[in-house]
Amino acid sequence: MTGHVHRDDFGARLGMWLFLVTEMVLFGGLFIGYSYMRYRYPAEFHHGGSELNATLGIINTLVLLTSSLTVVLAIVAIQRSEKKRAMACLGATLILGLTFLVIKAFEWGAKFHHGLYPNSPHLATLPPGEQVFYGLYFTMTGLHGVHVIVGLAVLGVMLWWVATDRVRQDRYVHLENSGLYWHLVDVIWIFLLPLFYLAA
Amino acid sequence: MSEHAEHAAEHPGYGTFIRIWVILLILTGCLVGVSHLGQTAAVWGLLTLTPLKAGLVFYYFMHLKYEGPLLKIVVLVTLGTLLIFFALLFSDVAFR
Amino acid sequence: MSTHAATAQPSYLVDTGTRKGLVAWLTTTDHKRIGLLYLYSMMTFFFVAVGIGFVMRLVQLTTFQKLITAQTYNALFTVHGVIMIFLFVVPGLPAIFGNFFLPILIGAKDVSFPRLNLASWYFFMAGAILAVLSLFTGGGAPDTGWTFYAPFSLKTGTNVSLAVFAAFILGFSSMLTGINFITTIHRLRAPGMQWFRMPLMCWALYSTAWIQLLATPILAITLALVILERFFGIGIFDPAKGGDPLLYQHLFWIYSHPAVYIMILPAMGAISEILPTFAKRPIFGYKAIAFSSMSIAGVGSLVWAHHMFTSGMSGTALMLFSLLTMIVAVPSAIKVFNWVSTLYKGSIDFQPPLLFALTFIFLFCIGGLTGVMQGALAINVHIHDTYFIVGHFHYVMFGGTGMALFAALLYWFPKMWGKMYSKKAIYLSWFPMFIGFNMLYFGMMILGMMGMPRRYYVHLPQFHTMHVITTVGSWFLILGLLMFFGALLYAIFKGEKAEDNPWGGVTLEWTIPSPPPLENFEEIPTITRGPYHFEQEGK
Amino acid sequence: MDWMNQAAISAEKSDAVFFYVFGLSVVFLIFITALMIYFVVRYSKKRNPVASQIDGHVGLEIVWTVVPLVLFLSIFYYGWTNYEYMSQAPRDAMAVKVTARQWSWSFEYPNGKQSKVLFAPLGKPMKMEVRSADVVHGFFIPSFRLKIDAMPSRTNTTWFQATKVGSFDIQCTVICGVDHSLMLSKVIVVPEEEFKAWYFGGENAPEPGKTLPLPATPDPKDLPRGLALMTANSCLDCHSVDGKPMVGPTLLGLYGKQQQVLVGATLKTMIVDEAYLRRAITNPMDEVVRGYPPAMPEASFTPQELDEVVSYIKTLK
Ligand code: HEA
Ligand code: HEA
Ligand code: HEC
Ligand code: CUA
Ligand SMILES: [Cu+2]
Repeated sequence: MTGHVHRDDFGARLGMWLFLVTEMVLFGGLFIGYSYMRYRYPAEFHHGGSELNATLGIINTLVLLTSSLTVVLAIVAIQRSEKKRAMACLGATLILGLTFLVIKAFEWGAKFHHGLYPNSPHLATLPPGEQVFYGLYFTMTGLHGVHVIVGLAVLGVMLWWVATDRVRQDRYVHLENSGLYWHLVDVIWIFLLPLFYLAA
Repeated sequence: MSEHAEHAAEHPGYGTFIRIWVILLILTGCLVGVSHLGQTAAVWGLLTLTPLKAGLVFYYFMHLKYEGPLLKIVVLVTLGTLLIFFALLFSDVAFR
Repeated sequence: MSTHAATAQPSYLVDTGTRKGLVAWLTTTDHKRIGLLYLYSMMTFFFVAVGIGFVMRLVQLTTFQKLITAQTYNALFTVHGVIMIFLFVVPGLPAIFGNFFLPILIGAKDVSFPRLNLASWYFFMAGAILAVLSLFTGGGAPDTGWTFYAPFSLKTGTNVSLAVFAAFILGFSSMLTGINFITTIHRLRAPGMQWFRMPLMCWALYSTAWIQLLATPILAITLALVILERFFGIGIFDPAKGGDPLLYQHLFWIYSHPAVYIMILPAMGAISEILPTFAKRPIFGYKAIAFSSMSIAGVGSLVWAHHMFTSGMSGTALMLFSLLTMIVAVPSAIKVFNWVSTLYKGSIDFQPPLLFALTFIFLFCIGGLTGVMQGALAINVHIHDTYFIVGHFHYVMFGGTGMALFAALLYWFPKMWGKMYSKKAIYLSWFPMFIGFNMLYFGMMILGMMGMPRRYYVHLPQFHTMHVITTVGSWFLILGLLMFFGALLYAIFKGEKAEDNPWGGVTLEWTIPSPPPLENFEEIPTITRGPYHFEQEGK
Repeated sequence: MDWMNQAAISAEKSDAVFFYVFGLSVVFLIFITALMIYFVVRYSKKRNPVASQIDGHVGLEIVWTVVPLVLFLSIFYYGWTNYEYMSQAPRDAMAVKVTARQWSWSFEYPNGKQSKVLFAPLGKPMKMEVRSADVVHGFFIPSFRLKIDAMPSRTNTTWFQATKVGSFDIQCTVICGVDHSLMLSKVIVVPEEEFKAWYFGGENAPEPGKTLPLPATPDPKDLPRGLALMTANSCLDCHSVDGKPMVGPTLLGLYGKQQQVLVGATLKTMIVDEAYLRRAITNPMDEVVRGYPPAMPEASFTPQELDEVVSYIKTLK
């Protein structure tokens, strides 16, 4: 692009926040749907929640919270021009994110193993409320999982940019924006934990 | 940019964020604990502790604390809108 | 005044970079060129949908023996609705005139994120192409109506999934545009351009952009759920699995009602630009209009369930939503009265854009007033899902947004292409258009009162006379339309050269050459007063 | 039939609100339009070369905020109260179960009687308990200004009290598939005694409404035997004998025609002869006409009846 456009870091952050607005509303729609259904089927949701593996959910919460911390520390490091440390922090985030996905995969795998997946014959025998519970569970954790994958890809690029000095002390708004995205993914999980895993 | 300079002046350090992280972990512990105390406690825990955690992430990790009013308003407007959607939807569901 | 800038820089229509011709257009990040890209692509889709509208009218000429099968008819109105809504009126004014004029009106060189802007157009095109593909692949064109009500949309064998996915992508395009506009207005206003010195079009676009951000994601998630439901049977809307079709309707309308304000607000903004220019005086009650845009955006998000009055919602919800519907009509009323008062004691220069702006006010009032009828519960139970609704929304969408789009096109045409059209031809096209319009859509409202349901392939004999009248009306309308676009197309190629400021406007776009140069302003202007400040003539 | 026919109390309630809003609307529309035209003429460039630079007038703006607000609220209130009346069935109303399915209506009365058209006594409240067996439909009686959606897995209710004897259309208002526009029925309003005679009259009681001056269902005895059989077996719910498209192919001109049918998954072209017709009626799923759903139920005709039906279809040229 033409070089005349001066840099507007605040504008970039504002744009990112506006994008996050759309993400919040996107998940907000699902949360509204969740409350609607939970209101209709309190007992079934209670029972469905007790079938989920709360321990895995809690561990994953800790993993994501920690990964959020490492991102924000990476930004501090960049602000102080500590490149090595920033890269270490970002690397840690990537590993934690992957850990989250692996745990998630085990969890879903176990459900599939028990014949619990959308459209499964076993699911069809459950009471309607529980079918809805699992429908929402797979949709919401699945969509969240997609966001984690996207976030990891973006942070991977950031790691590369830090290594090649495209992100540096006087120019780190990209890293900051990617961090914002990652934190939002974390916040969504903060809500998913009590809604599904601790629902019982 | 001038705003950037102001912003840079008050960059918080590592310590702040680690402290927030510890608080978040503790809150998660509380949430799990509370959820074992029965249905009402669990719901109240959900309604209070979860927004508190989310708020901390927004306020510190996402640097809202250090931004001007505009971004704060943006977030509040969004949450407000969602809340209103929710309330109006329940004017149907809850009175059926 | 007209010559000093013109020599300095070539117009945006001339390729200046290394890329030439079509490639230069398809990779451009110039907001003006992107505006034109939207205009041309939208025109194309739009005429397809108009053609479909025409065929639908022909079908209603006969009672039984028909040209096409019932299945085809159902596909036709669905495609007509989807194209008109998602490819035409929702992106319409913001994508075309918002892109072209927003930066100019606030004294900026471009929008905040020019590349994102181009990406939005590609999203738009991708969505459009998918929508077209959905007609010919899978089980054939969707037959659910543009509302995709579950569980019918989950069960039908037609290609609902792809059509819905197309709408999903189009939603993204719309959100990205919204993000861009908000950031631009916050960050790139010229020095001295305070909030209350912005032209009203900017206020309209600003409030529209907020609706786009806060409502569109709900549509995205709803449509995503429909797709998941069709492929994986997750059961949230499917009553057989414990889901609830009413939840679908709620979620759908949470977006789709605000979407009607996405359609009308920029139209109202354009009208608020046009009236002062031709009345040669400031708009009456600037702040009231600006605030009413914002309050339409706000309250407009709270009335969605008036589309569901007969669906069996709770009595409380019925009452609440009917009440809120009435309240949202107030800011529209304020605008109408302010516009009319803007003519008072002006010095009115009657030109084609003004004619279309006044036509807008008239038709929008009819559309709005019938909207209020629909909002009253006792009337709604009769006219819901009848041709009355069809009449209402054509009045607001075509008579409102469509006419405003025409007015805006006529108003800014000389600026965009640097050419002037034949005013006589435009006046001439107005008559068949106006007469045809009212015959067609007022006829539909009478049909609705008589009890003719919408989306009907065959109709009962008692409705036949009115159906014939409306069909004839559609012929007049289309005749007028062809004349109108014929005149404009002719002008683009063969028109006389236009002056920089043919109407004597005072907002910033009239201070730069026609067509504008690549970066709009040689020097970013400094603003010292409100937008509609006319010099006292003859002083 | 006059279309503003008010045939129930609910119609009067709805129309009252309508005329109130309509009146207001006409007044405002004329006022605004007249004002626009007057200003354009009076303050044209010729008549008024110098514009007055007026920015606004707070007092006026308050007036045209408050006046419409008050009027709108009155519309809301009137519409709501009348609706409350229209939607709250009195206790003594007779509850009829209305079932919508693709693409027909059926009605079941408290004593278990069933019908395809809705019979209603004059001047007595009738409560409709509307439900759907498949997708969303809309239960609409224009002459009563009454509408309620038929939703799967829930029951919606509405009620009416007819004020006129006669036959009134029922239409489906929510798009529900190909034959949405043919999902029609009727309400037949008769004097109470006539209704009672049918309602309490056991299985063979004559259907009410015969006395009405309307094209009521013709007496089977007057029909060709084949047609009468087809009517009785509800073939005509899905097939027309006059070329009108419905769920199934029309039977007009069928005999002797070339028809493309799907046998299993293979497409074959066949000439419609007698054997074809017999197969199509006795084993409808074996050969499915192209472009139609495999939706036809098997009929239970005696061989003799089948002959009658087939020979009747052959006469439909
Ligand atoms: C551009 C789009 C647009 C706009 C601006 C509007 C504007 C309004 N609409 Fe409309 N509407 C649609 C597009 C739009 N609508 C569409 C597409 C549908 C059908 C969707 C589908 O089912 O497919 C629909 C359907 C629809 C319904 C549902 C009908 C049904 O299915 O049962 C309702 C019900 O309340 C409604 C109401 C209103 C109201 C109250 C307004 C108000 O905002 C109007 C306000 C304006 C005025 C009131 C006029 C000016 C005021 C005055 C002159 C003041 C003086 C007047 C008085 C004091 C009376 N609309
Ligand atoms: C803006 C939206 C829009 C427009 C312009 C139109 C235009 C037309 N519509 Fe529209 N119509 C809808 C939106 C629109 N429609 C929607 C949303 C539905 C509901 C679908 C559903 O039920 O799911 C519907 C349904 C609908 C039905 C009801 C079908 C049914 O229920 O059975 C019918 C019936 O005849 C009809 C007819 C027509 C006709 C004859 C035209 C036109 O042919 C009339 C002529 C109009 C024009 C010729 C052009 C107007 C020009 C402009 C607005 C600007 C162009 C400028 C540029 C591109 C720069 N339409
Ligand atoms: C539920 C709707 C339905 C009913 C009731 C019904 N049919 Fe059909 N009929 C269909 C459909 C759909 C087809 C086309 C698909 C097929 O061939 O199975 C069809 C096909 C036919 C055909 C072949 C038509 C052709 O074009 O080749 C004949 C003959 C026929 N039906 C006769 C009857 C008779 C006689 C009855 C009454 C006993 C009857 N149908 C009842 C739905 C119905
Ligand atoms: Cu049933 Cu439309
Ligand atoms: Cu609406």
